[in-house]
Amino acid sequence: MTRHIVLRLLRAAAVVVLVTTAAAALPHLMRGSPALATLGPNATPEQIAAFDAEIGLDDNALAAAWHWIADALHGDLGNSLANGVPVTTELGDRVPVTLELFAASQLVALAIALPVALWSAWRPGGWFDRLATALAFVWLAIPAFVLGLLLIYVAAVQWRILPATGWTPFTDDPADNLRHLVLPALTMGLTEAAVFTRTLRAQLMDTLDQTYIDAARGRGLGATRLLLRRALRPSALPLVTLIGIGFGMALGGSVLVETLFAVPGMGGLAATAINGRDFPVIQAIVVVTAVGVVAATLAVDLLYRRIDPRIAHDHR
Amino acid sequence: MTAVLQASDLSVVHRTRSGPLYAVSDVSLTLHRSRTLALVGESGSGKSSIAKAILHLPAPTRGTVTVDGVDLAGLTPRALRAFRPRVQMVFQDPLSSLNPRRRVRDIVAEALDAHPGTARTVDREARVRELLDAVGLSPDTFADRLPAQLSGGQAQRVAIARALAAEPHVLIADEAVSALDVSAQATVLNLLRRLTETLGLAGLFISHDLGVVRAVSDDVAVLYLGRVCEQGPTEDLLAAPAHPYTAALLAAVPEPGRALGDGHLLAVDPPSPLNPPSGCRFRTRCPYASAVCAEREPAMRVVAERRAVACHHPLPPFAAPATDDPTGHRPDHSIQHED
Amino acid sequence: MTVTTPTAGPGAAASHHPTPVLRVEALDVVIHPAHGRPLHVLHDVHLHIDAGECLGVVGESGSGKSVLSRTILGVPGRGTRVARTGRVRLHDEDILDMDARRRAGLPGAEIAMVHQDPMTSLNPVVRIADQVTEALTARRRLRRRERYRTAAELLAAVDVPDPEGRARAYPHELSGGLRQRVGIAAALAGEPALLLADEPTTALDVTVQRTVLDLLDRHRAERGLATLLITHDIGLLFGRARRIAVMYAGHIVETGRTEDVTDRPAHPYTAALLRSVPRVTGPLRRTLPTIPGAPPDLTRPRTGCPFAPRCDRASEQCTRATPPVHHAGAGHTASCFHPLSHPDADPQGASAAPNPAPRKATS
Amino acid sequence: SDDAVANKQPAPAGAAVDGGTLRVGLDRAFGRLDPADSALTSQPMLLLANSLFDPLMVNDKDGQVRPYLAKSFTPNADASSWTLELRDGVKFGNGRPLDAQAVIDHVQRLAKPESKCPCAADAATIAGMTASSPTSVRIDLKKPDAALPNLFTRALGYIASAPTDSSAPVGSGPFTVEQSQPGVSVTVARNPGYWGDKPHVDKVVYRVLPDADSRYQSVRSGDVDLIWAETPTHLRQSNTDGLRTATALGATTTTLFNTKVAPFDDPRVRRAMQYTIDRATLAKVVTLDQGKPAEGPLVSTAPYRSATPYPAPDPAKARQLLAEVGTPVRFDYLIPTQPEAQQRATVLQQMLGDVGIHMTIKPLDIPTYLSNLYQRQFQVADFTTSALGDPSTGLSTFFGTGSPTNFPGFADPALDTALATGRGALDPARRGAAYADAGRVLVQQAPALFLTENRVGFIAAAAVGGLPDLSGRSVVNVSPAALWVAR
Amino acid sequence: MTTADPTTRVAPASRTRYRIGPRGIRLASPGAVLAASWLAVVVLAAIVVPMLPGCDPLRADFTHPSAPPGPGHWFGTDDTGRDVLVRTAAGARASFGVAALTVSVGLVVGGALGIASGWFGGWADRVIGFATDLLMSVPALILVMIVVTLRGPSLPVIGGLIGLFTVPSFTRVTRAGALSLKERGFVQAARMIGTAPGRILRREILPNIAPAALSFAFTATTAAIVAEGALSFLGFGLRPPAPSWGGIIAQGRITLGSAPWISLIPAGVLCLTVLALNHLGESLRSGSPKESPR
Ligand SMILES: Nc1ncnc2c1ncn2[C@@H]1O[C@H](COP(=O)(O)OP(=O)(O)OP(=O)(O)O)[C@@H](O)[C@H]1O
Ligand SMILES: Nc1ncnc2c1ncn2[C@@H]1O[C@H](COP(=O)(O)OP(=O)(O)OP(=O)(O)O)[C@@H](O)[C@H]1O
Ligand SMILES: [Mg+2]
Ligand SMILES: [Mg+2]
Repeated sequence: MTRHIVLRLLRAAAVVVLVTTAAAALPHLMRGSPALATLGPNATPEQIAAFDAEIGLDDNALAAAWHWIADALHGDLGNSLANGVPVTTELGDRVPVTLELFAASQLVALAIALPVALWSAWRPGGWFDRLATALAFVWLAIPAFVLGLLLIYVAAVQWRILPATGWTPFTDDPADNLRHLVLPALTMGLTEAAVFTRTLRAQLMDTLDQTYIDAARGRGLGATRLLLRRALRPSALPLVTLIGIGFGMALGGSVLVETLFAVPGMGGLAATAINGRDFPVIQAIVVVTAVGVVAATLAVDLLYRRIDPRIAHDHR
Repeated sequence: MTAVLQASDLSVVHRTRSGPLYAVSDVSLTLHRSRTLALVGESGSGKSSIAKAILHLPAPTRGTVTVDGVDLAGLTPRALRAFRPRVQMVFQDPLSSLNPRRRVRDIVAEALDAHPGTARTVDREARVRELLDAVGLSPDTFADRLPAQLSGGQAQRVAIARALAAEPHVLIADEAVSALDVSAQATVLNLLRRLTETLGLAGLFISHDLGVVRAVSDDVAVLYLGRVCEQGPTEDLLAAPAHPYTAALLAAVPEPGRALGDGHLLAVDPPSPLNPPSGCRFRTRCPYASAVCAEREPAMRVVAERRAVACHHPLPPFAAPATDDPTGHRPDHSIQHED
Repeated sequence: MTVTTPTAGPGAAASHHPTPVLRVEALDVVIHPAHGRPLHVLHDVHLHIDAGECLGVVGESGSGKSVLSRTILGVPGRGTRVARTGRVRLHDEDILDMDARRRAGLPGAEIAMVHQDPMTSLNPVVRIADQVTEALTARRRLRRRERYRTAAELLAAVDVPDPEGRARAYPHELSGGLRQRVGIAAALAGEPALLLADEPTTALDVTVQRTVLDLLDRHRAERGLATLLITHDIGLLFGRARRIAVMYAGHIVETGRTEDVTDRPAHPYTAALLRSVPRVTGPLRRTLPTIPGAPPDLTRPRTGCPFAPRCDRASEQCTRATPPVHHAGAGHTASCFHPLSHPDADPQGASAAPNPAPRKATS
Repeated sequence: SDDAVANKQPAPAGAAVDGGTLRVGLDRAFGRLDPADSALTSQPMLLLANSLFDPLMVNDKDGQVRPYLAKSFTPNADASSWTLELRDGVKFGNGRPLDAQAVIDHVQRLAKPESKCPCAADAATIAGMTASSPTSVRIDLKKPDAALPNLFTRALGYIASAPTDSSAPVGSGPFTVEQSQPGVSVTVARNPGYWGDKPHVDKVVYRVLPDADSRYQSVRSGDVDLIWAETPTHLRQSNTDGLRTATALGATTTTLFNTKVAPFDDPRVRRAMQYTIDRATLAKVVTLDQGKPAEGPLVSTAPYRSATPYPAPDPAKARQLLAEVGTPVRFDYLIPTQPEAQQRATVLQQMLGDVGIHMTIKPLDIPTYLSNLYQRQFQVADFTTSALGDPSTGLSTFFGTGSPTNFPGFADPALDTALATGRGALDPARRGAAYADAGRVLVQQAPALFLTENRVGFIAAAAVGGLPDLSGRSVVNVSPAALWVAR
Repeated sequence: MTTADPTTRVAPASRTRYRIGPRGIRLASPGAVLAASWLAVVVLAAIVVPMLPGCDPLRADFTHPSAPPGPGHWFGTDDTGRDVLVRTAAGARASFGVAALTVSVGLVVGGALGIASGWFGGWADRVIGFATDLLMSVPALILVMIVVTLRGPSLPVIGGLIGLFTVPSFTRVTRAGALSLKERGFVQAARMIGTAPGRILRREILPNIAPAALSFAFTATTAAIVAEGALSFLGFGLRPPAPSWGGIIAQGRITLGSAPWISLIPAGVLCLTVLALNHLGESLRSGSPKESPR
């Protein structure tokens, strides 16, 4: 068990180191001169050299990565090229926004997916199941960017009930924060709801076909208790994985939704940084996301053991 | 009697997360032409592991397997592939052992197609018909069917035909009938029996069902936690088991018109193979276990003609000489357990 | 067709209680699966079980044993529609057209089931205590401590060592034999009157099988449980079931006291079944008698005796007309035009059709 | 077509309202709030810059450069030395006086390479600065420059007091920073010690909304009061959506040739393309009639502009020129990834294709595009600029021999002479004549094609008042202090 | 790019899930027929329409910008007067091009890795597992955006990269298949007969893994189309003169209020295509008879 966790941690660390190295190599990938593009045609050779040093272009990628990691361990992720703000400050501002958005979207997705999947799987082939499956299918076919557009158009422009863009931090004005949260969270959540529903339904169908469900029914357990207490937990693993990986990826932000709704989260930062070749910020985002995914994977792994005691048993 | 296959001191160790699992320990078997040896034991006793070790799929952790005098371990991968047809196996689950996407004809002909250019491939179609006939399936009806269109007994017969197509010298059947209904089981058992006799195959028949074993095998080896605990000709062994475990197995077999025997076990379940008991592995369930059983592992001992047993306290009439038990303790075989 | 019931069978009445715990009359079940054609799975099934009695039902795979027990329990398979006719009486009350709420209250309380595979019939992520007490918690809330205490008692009653510890365990931490005991404890928890045991030992080793069956016997005797013991291994019923019903393709083709049926089978199918079982005792048969052909396709409608196509005694009428009931002895009947006769058969059963000349020689 | 786009002008009925918050949607992220950062003093961001800093000089209604923070800016006879008079008593937000020394410090700070200010090149034309009195600075130039005040309308002119540590410089503007999250938003509040008129609103919140459409939807749905806009569709649609606009012809779209590479080193090829392109169609299709065809290098509202006879489309002439050249013309057309640029390129592609010129569109993201442009790694490029509103700086930056931003690599002695004359002449008539000469050369030699003048500016909610009429201006420069919100 | 992914499961319950019957996909269901017809129409249009005379997707009719759907321009024209129908058909080319490349990369690389990892186990499995871990921990969309800005957008870059990020999913699907097949009797039987590994792969493994992999390929196709659309929408996708659906939708959205057909028609086509692909993938997975008629 501990051995297993230690091995997982080592593997996770290796992943992070490799991703960091790859991220450090990014400036080397660029065509033309990053320095010229940023500094303009009047830049002096000294300015260019200083710039190259700042983004690690003067070194090979390995050495740059090493320096980056060494600095990162001291809590220094460098400064943004765009505004000179320390990247850590920038991330500190953005991560909470992105996490709030992620949490809200997952709530939306789960609030839809759980009841729908449970009802669908309980009576497979019934009218509700067929309707829900068909809807999920159609829903799944609507990309987030189309959905977001429509939501803005309908809710913000036509009905004017919700703001189209922008963000108010929760600490400033909770009510306004919620108003700004609704549309982006719906866009993300509704798209995921379809995926969640399908995943959970498929797994529930599997579970409900198991003898132990029949056995519990044979002991008089009613449908609600059967579904919630007996079937949901063994069916939860794929969903937990989805949410877990989603959480890790969420640290990188949803570029699309955040751009569309001008949410000042990590995704918006990523888009701006990429557009502006703000390499220190890009690198930090990539690495932070990788760390997030790796950590989420570990957490999911541990959660698995709580959900399904057999797994813990196998690895003991 | 000619020995076709000789397995010596086979040991199989599975690596698990909880440490090495000794599935098979020092098992030696000899298979003879036209004779069938049955391997009997509880679930998890290592029956399938022995079969796989013999087939070198993969090779055993220790021990050697020689077929027709050739040591399989000494063969190059290519030579091993060419040699493989000599030993064939039929699996427990008839349906999952047939590729659901291929027709019966192609499944049976696989051995012919896999080694093109050898003598076997003379006339594919004729050979397929011949094989299907041999297992009692009408070629016209069955050659073009897919596995999903076969019943369990038919599928098992197709699997046997596929094995026969390789012209094996040894045929292993791993629980080949335990998934079948009695009527289909009888058909397959008859078929196996007939084939070993008419084709002169050496058979290894793996089963947990003593009734079935009696119907097909000439000899029996009883396996307990990866070790052979008793061996002998089927009829003799079933008539007078020497090992308490064999006796318990036999006593537990329910049969119409037969009162259940009084053989009983101390513990219901076998111990974990990850952590087998010291000395005699059976002692935790053995009603006759004594101090010596915990200390020393009983060696395989010949107790009668072609009968061997590994027990410190074999049942009468095979009771061990007193020297075998340094404590001088005689287990009381007459104790009756009230269950 | 009528199968002997205590009231219908002359001379049988005295040996039974006036109202059996379970009485199944003329039960027909047709399954309409989500895809594919409907299957006529049970045909005109009659049986009854008294309190404290064990009825063995034996038949090959697909003969409808599980459907029978599911129908009685009232838990049909998901995703299929099931059409039933006939009557299933529990203590003289028809549970097929009982009001749905009351019907839903029966499983676990009045009727309980032990499943075939202890590995799959326990929920891997739920502690033993919670599963064992399901029959109780389905009806009223039990506090955690109470649950564990009750569970430990129930487990102790089925000889599980260290019941308190096992109550906290998860199924995978138990061996196969223990798991099946847990299954039995869970079935007994609601103190049912009727226990349905659907192949309770098929997945177990013979040594374990014996102890589990002994346990069932003990509880049947102690609690006066009516038990339906389903198996495909006829030998297993010997000495355990008082009476046997032999099923073939959804029909009960023969029923009677266990010794009568095994010693003097009247139906050719029963006889063939008994012959093809390989035995550890008795004369050594190197070639086992077999039954040619395969069981019928349940999706196809058919007339006459279902076994006729495979039967070596079949005559032409067997495929056309429903076979009559042959009384082979006290409470021993078979549905057959050409039953096997035995010299010591009960003369009272001789009223049935005489043995015709066999069409083929018996193998 | 000018009438069609008349600025919907003022204002909510009644007088200016004081108080409240103005919410503005900016089109790009701001970096440091430092005039040295080119992003802050780009045209769309001047609204933000103006809240924190006061420019010394400003482009006024008629396009003329007039003093704003400065009291006066006067040249000597040959424009080689200028005297800047400052207002008395102006203080930075941090309380330090905005005096002559502060101006000198500011210019010197921006001239240093560390400032990374593109204005460093401008600053380099200054030979020396002396504070002749606390409110007076003398600026000596290396070369006479009659257009020097122009340089003080943007970065160099936004006098800021830079602290010694790394925190942001402080200006003397009507507002001071209250809260800032770079790349997201900045809130500014009234500067109590402001020297000028008190701003109407208490606060301005600037939000970064880079996506043009989101930005437009935001003003439409009332999330913000004012946005920067340059998308023709939005400008046109705003009329029907009950929004108001304040725009100027602030951007010229051009096509730059790399005159150093074949076949564009041949003026005939360039002229052939000049004859091919139908600017009226471009204006109609791409700018949706919101802009107008360019009639020469200078924007129509630019000072000293005299109409240049720009050739009318004549495909026959173009074919003839191409026939003279002989070799078929195929090239890559470098464009930045903005929808309008792509649309423009597609239209050009079709027009050029009709006379047998094969053009491949090569869209690049902006940094790569700029880097290619700077390194002259292109054949022909799409280029949009707001600098052509000012003749002196605009023309010499882009076409003067040896200028680092002379992307075409164009070198023409006649042009240089005309530009030098214009730059050195304080007399408006002489200056006008010189720039007319320059214009003629540029049209003749065609190192670049001038396509359309586009409308850029602000779209505002109906409640916003105080938006000036920008239609006569060549640079969009609005102070937030003048705006109010009726709520 | 969270493609609905086949998550590791504990119970071996899905062993017989993905299989197609003897006669391939059962196209009997009207839904599947409809889906297949729709795809056929779109693919045909993508191939044929841009080649028809007068159907140059880049050719603008400057006199009719933003014309609503009607005769002449069935789906209307965009803001430069280009025919929306023709452009949608041309956009299908780009979108399908990306999807095809994505799925090829995913299927070939992921399939090979998955089979190798499942079949060989041990070190191969661990190394491949690590590599997929690595890929999965990288924020895919962000990385594609970065590479696109650094290397420029092109079909190989975008398709290849999206494909790269579908590799782990394909690996997982095929690995699970190979792992369970390895233990299946018929594969063991083939090894026992001495069948050469290549032949086992061809005859026994691939045909049985293919349905699952192909079914997932449909999902991956839709994911690729949507991902490319999102990239285009953000300005990091394929660019003119070869716009993809995402690009066309993004371009038309500024006129959503005044000329909604410019983005809504391609958006509708995109949604329908994704729907059709999903449906076919699903039929492939579930429309097939179970292996054993129990
Ligand atoms: N691949 C494996 N990895 C780890 N342990 C294994 C593996 N295969 C078998 N074992 C273990 O080895 C022991 C012997 O297994 P084997 O399959 O040989 O038993 P068996 O006698 O064939 O049982 P059964 O009657 O259930 O088929 C068991 O404890 C089993 O759990
Ligand atoms: N839910 C269902 N859908 C379709 N067919 C079913 C269903 N349940 C049972 N059947 C069919 O009904 C017949 C009887 O099934 P049943 O499970 O009762 O057989 P059984 O006697 O219990 O067999 P076994 O010994 O294999 O358990 C079989 O042919 C089976 O395929
Ligand atoms: Mg086995
Ligand atoms: Mg059953």
